[in-house]
Amino acid sequence: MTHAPSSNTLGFIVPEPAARPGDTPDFSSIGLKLDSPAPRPDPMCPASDTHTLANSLVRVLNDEHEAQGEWNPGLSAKDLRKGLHIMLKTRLYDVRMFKLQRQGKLSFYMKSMGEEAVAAAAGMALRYEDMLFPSYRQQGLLFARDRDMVDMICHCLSNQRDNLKGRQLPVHYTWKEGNFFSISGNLGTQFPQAVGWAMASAARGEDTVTASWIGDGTTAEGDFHGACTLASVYNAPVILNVVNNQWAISSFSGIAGGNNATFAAKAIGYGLPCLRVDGNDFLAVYAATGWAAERARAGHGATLIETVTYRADAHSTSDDPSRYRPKEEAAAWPLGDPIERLKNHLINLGEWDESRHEALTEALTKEVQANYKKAESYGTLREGPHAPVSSMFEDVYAEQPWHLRRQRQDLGV
Amino acid sequence: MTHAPSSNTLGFIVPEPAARPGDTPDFSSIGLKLDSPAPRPDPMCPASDTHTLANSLVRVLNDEHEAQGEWNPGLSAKDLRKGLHIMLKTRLYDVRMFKLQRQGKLSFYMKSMGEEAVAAAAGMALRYEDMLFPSYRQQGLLFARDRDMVDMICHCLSNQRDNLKGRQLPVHYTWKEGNFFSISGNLGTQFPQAVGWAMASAARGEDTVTASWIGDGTTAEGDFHGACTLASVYNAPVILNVVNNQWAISSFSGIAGGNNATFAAKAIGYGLPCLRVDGNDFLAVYAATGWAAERARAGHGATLIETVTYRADAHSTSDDPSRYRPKEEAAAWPLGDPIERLKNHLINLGEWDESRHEALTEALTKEVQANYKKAESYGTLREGPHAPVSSMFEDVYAEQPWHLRRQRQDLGV
Amino acid sequence: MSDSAKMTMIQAINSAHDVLLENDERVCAFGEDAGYFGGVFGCTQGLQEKHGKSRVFDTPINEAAIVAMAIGMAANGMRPIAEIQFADYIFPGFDQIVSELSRLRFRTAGQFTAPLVLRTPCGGGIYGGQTHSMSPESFFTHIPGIKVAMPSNPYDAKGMLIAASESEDPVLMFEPKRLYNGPFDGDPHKPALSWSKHEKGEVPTGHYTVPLGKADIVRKGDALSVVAYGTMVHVALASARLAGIDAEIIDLRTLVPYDMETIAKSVNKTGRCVVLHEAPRTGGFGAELIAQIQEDCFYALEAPVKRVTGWDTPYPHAFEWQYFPGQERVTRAMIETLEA
Amino acid sequence: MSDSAKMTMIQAINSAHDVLLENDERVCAFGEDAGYFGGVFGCTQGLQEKHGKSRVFDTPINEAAIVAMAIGMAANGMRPIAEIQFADYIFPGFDQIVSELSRLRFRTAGQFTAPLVLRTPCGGGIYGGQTHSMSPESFFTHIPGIKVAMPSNPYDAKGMLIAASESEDPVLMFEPKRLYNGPFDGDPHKPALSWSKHEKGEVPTGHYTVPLGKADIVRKGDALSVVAYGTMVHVALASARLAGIDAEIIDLRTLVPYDMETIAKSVNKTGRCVVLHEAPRTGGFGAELIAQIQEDCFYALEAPVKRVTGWDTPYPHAFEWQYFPGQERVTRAMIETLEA
Ligand SMILES: Cc1ncc(C[n+]2csc(CCOP(=O)(O)OP(=O)(O)O)c2C)c(N)n1
Ligand SMILES: Cc1ncc(C[n+]2csc(CCOP(=O)(O)OP(=O)(O)O)c2C)c(N)n1
Ligand SMILES: [Mg+2]
Ligand SMILES: [Mg+2]
Repeated sequence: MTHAPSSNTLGFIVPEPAARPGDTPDFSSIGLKLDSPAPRPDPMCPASDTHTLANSLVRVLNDEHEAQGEWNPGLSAKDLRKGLHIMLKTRLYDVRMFKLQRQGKLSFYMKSMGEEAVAAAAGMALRYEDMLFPSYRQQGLLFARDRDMVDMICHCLSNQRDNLKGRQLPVHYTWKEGNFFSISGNLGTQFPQAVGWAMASAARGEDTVTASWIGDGTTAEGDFHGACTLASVYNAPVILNVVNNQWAISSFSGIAGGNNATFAAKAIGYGLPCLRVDGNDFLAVYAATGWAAERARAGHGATLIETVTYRADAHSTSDDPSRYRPKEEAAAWPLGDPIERLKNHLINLGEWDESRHEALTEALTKEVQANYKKAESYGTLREGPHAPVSSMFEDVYAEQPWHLRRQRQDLGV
Repeated sequence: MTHAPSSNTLGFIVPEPAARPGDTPDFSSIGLKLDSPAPRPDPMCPASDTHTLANSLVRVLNDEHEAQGEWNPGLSAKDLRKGLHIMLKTRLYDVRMFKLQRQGKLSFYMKSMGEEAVAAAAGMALRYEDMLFPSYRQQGLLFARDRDMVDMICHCLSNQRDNLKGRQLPVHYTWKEGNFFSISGNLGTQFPQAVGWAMASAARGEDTVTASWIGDGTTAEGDFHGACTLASVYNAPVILNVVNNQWAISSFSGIAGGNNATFAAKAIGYGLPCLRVDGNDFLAVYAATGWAAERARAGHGATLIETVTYRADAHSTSDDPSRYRPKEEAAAWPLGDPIERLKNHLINLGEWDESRHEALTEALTKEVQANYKKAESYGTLREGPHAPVSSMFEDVYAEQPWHLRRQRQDLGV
Repeated sequence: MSDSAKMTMIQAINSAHDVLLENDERVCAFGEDAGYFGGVFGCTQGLQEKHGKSRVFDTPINEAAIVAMAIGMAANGMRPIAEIQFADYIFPGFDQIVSELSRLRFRTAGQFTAPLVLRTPCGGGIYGGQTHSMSPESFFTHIPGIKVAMPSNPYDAKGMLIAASESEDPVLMFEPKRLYNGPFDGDPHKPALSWSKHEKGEVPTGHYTVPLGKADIVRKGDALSVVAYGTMVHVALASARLAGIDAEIIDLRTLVPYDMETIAKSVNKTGRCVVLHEAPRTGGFGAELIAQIQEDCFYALEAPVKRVTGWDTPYPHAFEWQYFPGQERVTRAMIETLEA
Repeated sequence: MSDSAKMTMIQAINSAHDVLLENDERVCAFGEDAGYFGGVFGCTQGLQEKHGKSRVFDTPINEAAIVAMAIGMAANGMRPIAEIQFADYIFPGFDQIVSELSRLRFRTAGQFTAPLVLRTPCGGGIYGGQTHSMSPESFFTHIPGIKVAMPSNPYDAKGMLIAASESEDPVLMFEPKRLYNGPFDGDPHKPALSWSKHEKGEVPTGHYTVPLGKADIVRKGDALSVVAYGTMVHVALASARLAGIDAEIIDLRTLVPYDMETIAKSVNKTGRCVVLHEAPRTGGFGAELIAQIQEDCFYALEAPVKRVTGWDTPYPHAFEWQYFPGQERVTRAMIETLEA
């Protein structure tokens, strides 16, 4: 994928995606080698043994929906169905919440449509004690850890049951009991923090692992570099995931440098091992996460994982992707849809069928609806009730200093 | 060089240099492959063709002081003598200035002893119109461009002839006429600025090249990553030099990640070409700089060059290296001394001899002394004269706003 | 005389870019999503298509690199206008601003300069939560070497942006995003107003400037002075009108260097003053204004100068209107100052 | 009662680390050159050898990563004390401080907190030029959620550092490097003084705390109040003594939250006040103090509150003593305030 820039005229280059609105989607340039499956090195191997994987793709599910190759984690049908369940729940939850935002019930929402496998599979491959530092597009981790959906919605509604007391934008979950850190609106900041967390775990001799996720666009931030440097230098037990869903907001991965090298290849300069994974292949993400976790848990340090996927819907409720990319691009994405692929795999195995799928879809749709109704009974952003207004002055410091007390009094609360 | 960390106990690792004060110097771990000379790819090659060079070493001068191999730039004896002259001048200037700081004439000083080839060779390989964004250890660039030494010393003395009006620490030169940008005390900040400068040159269709230098320790800063990202994305005509002199202040290159990958290897993740160069080999640095300049000038974008060298003296006049590394380390450095090597090469060629060398040394020593005397006649930091005190309130803005005028009046100047 | 048209603040900013790009080939504009898409608020929409990809383009998501690239370009003869997508995200670029941009002219004794504009939407009122609502201007007013501005309407926004780009100094322009599509007087329950009915929504289509460093007295009055900028100008106007207070309201427009002459003249006349901003109180720019006002107008002051500001907390999503210093608090402060 | 010894400020800070590392296994200390070498000023010297490499260690040169690592560690139960080599170099970490460290408790409703200390040498007086002389405290006093402190002597430095590390809040501690080896009263021509002859150079060797948020009246007086912190405390003391002014001098010690009670009591008594800092004037912390003083003590004030500060320029290498707000300027401001 690395190549000499084609221009030899002067002037700088501003990379352009292969297709803009009106064009035919074209993924020929993104360098997916689907035919030659990546080998699976020993998880304790030297980092350099993984570096050829930077330009290949870890896959388990082939185009015939069969699980194959060295990376096949050999999950039970039960676990496969659980994965499907989590992904489908994520999607249906997203669909509903997005709609509710359109109806004015939430101020804002972000879906993870098309990339549900990234969070669902990692969530299942990690232990519950493992610490998660996600970005705003891994809500699937919460479902993988069975977080109460009503609590999640209450957060998104900023109502009186919101465990963040109305302080955060929707989708910016925090859930300490679930070992799920606070999602920041600031891109990339959590990546080096995750390394610090992992170092503290290691210092205590715990064998827990910390995992963090950022997007392709966010790899350009300085904090990405800081995280990789810390992780490499201190050999921290952390999994650094780059979710390459091809787009930032309106800018494609080439604006982050993705035309000139894979995101996985960034590991090489830190001497970190890397895996580049079919992010729409639940089994591949599961296997890669497991590989990195096993390595980290054994004291062999960090791994950088690039999950190659596609953001199939808008960036957020504030976005209109049809203004910068072809509408048909999602359908043309060569790695398919993660839910369809796992579903077809289960059907292939004789462990699932269309009617069960329909029934599950219906049940989950109802579950989401019922949970929303329940959550709404605790209030909404516009109507309340919220946490008491005076709570706005709390938790700035452990104890309220005089100036905040004065300000609270000034507001009369 | 990339390897799996050897520990498999828990706890994080804090890398240690091979030798501390009292130990025998040991450079066996730094992975210098001196025997297998690096091949020279075509300067217009795909970036990936250079990536194996990340783990080798571009050398021209062998241990017998012969110029050999594909990278030999074939310089004339005159140019070789010029190179030697620049390096020797740099060293003797440094020695004298350091001493003067010890005598209280300057507030601060930084030498580039042991790594003079880095700046001297690059300075000669680039065109005068090419723009330089150096760090504080490339004073050789100024000599390569024949800057008036009296002006340089006047700056270091902050006297009335200081072209920076006493505003900057010694060594933090600026010299616009020489296409030499302002040296910042803040590490790494100039690296992405250099890319912006290069983009502006390119936008105007100029074929000038911009070059910047940072240290091994500084590669850890976010700005390093920003610079590489910009340079890659926009295909900017810039040469990004990492001067790996093995040490930051008291921390060795391993604290910047240098134990796990070479600094040249960082290019791979950006899809940039890289060269890893024997930084004490004048001819190798010259050739590598020329390669990158030719590539950039032709519109093929940026190159990352790691020059492997050794900081043979203290970090600055505020530092005492014997507290953190063996005193004998410089002498044990496997790549020798850049001046000695070029000198011996010239002697080998029959173009130089010991007595000419001695004469040059003496002449330059006198030149430095005479220049210092002359510079001192314009004042010193402690005694003055300086720029007028009122100049302190100038150049904050293009025009002095009311509040600075008031402040100036308040000071009575 | 040039033609004029009704413009929103977004359109006015867009038009300023357009005029600048048209008139001066050194001008270029960039930022995250600022190229093909034209910015998440549309401030650069259509400009890439019109002026070309090397003039208006997308950047990687790295605010430090954006500022640094702009510095390098500006030092090398260009006139970059860089957009930081939200003011809340300017901080990765803070070091480049404090340590580099602001000092380049000084530390090089004028050999190198970086005449560039950084513009960024700031402020609350759109339920953006704590990461899309900040008013961080005060962090920048303490940096010698940069100018800091915040327009409150389309006319000023365009004129000030052109002035900023033509200035030899680096200028940081904060754009109150709540004003982008219409004036906002602090009452979230009223239907949104439109710039088309506001006199400052009438904007010349061509080139003009609104000078940096000059405040604008947007309402004459004798009872007390109100110093405000950005959204708070509109809140002040509405509060004074509704409460029937004879306030003189000063739209500061430029924070560094601020127009102390206009402020002092007003305060010396009225003897009373209230200072407003949306940013948190402690260490906010209001403190600077008050420190200078009490120094320069001490003997004219009949009451302490009050500040009405955001609270010393992050901007809380659910308590947007309890956080925002709205009409009720502004009116109360004016009355207390009058009665003190 | 614990023993005490003569200590410089460096030794006192070192001793605070030592006590903390000894008492609490959650404490660790790191920074650029802070491990094996013990810091460029020696504040952590000998501690790696004594407490081990996983407790006291070197970091890569990336201030953002240093802060972020500290946040992650603190959130995960440790008590990091991170050194930023010079306050001038804290800005690459500014985003992690503003956007992350300061808000973690708030945005998680207390689920996660980051009780950590960032400490960094600040201020001029050592010919460090513009990049080793800054007093950037005011950038941080505008950040809700962090405490900001600046001790002026060894006793306070140790006691405050221990208090900071034991606090549940993140604390940013600025250490005036000009005070590291001895008190400095603003007169560069006098031979350097030593802490060993200063009463605050007598420091308990064991554990004790100096509470954050409490100012110290270092000199009682009735004619006017002087509010200062860091090096300026010593300049104020010398100026008052030499000019024979009956000044009450307050060493603020903690800037956020500042001890307004002590300040107001003093100003209400004296009716006159001067505020000092080494940082540039515009938007400096003095502005905050004055804004609050004039609000709380308006009717007691007999003269405007003056500021004596650094100028609104970078710290110029050759004009160290023209920049530094020394005795002459401080004395003049006191006299003008007395005569106003
Ligand atoms: C520091 C910072 N800069 C800019 C933004 C605005 N922003 C929010 S999401 C986004 C795009 C992120 O793209 P990517 O990293 O690919 O993640 P994805 O949304 O695709 O999951 C941008 C620019 C931000 N939140 N924080
Ligand atoms: C942002 C920043 N952080 C820290 C410092 C302090 N500092 C000055 S030089 C230096 C070491 C730099 O090492 P390296 O990059 O290897 O360059 P070298 O001195 O070896 O040429 C440090 C930490 C600084 N100047 N700027
Ligand atoms: Mg993305
Ligand atoms: Mg070095």
